[in-house]
Amino acid sequence: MAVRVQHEPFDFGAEANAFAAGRSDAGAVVTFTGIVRDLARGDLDRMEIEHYPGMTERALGGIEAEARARWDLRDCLIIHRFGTMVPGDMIMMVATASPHRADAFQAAEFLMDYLKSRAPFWKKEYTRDGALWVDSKDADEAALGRWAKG
Amino acid sequence: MAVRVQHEPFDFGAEANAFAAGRSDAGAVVTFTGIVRDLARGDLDRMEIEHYPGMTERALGGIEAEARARWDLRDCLIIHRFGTMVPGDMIMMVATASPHRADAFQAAEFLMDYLKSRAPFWKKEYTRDGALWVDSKDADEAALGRWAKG
Amino acid sequence: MIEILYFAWVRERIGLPKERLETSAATVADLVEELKAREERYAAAFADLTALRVAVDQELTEFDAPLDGVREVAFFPPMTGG
Amino acid sequence: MIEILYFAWVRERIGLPKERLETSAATVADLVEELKAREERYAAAFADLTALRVAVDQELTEFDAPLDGVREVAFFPPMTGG
Repeated sequence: MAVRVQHEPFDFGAEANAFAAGRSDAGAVVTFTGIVRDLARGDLDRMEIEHYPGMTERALGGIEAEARARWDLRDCLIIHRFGTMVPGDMIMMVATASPHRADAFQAAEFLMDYLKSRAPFWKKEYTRDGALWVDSKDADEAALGRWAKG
Repeated sequence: MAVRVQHEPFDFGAEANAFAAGRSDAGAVVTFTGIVRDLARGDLDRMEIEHYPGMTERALGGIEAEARARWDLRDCLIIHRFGTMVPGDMIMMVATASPHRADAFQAAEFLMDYLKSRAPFWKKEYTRDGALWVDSKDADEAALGRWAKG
Repeated sequence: MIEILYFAWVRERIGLPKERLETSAATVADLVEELKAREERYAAAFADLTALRVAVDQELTEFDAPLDGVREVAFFPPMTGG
Repeated sequence: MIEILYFAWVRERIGLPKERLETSAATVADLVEELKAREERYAAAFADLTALRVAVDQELTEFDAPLDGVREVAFFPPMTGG
């Protein structure tokens, strides 16, 4: 179980391998990786991600604890970068390990939905024409609804 | 887009990195990895996976094509091993890349559900007490139902 | 001539992975009856068809599928990949 | 003394990342009114509260949250992580 908030790049493949290596207690490992996507018109120069030190770690830790309470997870990893990134750079990853593939998938989706709208990160996109803060999406907020407890 | 059916081990991390590297056309990459899980009583000596050469490649190719038709995927990878494996070994992986995280997740789950029950692989578990073919699970067959077209 | 393939415990029960057969069976079900009549090991393997799956020319199908023009028929238990 | 933090365009609009304030505001909403009354840049930043989120002592909360015993209040737009 680990949460890392960092400026430096991370090696997705190495993290994924270390997470899954020799895991004979959990047959299912799911990863999600978020990558800086270029804009539709292909002119994204860079993205800057600001965060709220202290609250970020608390929020991610809380989201991870909630996932572990809801699903049968043997391990869970969240890595999220802040700072300057260019198209193709990896922003973040989550990984889940469970004996059941449905649990591994659902927990990873839950982590992503909460992380998108409840972890204090803000993205700003820089193009030749200027800079714009990325708007939150109604769809991201709506995605949280499916995890509401009955 | 690739389907590989092979006897040799694969390097999950290297495959995941190669799949995700520099992908500025798709911000979301999901992977699933299946690992040989030990038995509850901890005495799995090895697992042997038999497959139907020819049909396996056809079935996986068909499942991959169906996923690409249903979701906005920029890339898709399926690797499945056959032969002898021990607890902790990686059996297979799928990876999906999409501009939308919901598409990447759903396509990966779809690939897994179909692969579990529609690709011609059979697992046999060897313990000190003997060998047993793994039974198919009703839950796996049921999981296919959610992808039925309306 | 049709090539018939067996996998997993069907292969073990019948005792061979494949064989070639001259048959006038019209459907997979007819072919199964023909095989069951041959020897006890076939009768044992095909005793419960609900526990079996069939592929014709490498496509999953049903036991009432016609065999006209078919080159390859495979019998096996439900699949357990992934 | 309460520490007030601003992030993203709220920080840019107000022109600073954080400040310390002696306040008798009872709730976050009262604090917002007090800030808006200070200067135009605050009024501009807090013009539409539906576009803002607030965290009190690093927990997301609502604008009617009490400030009693609180050490840190943060204002920012909806989050866009992941």
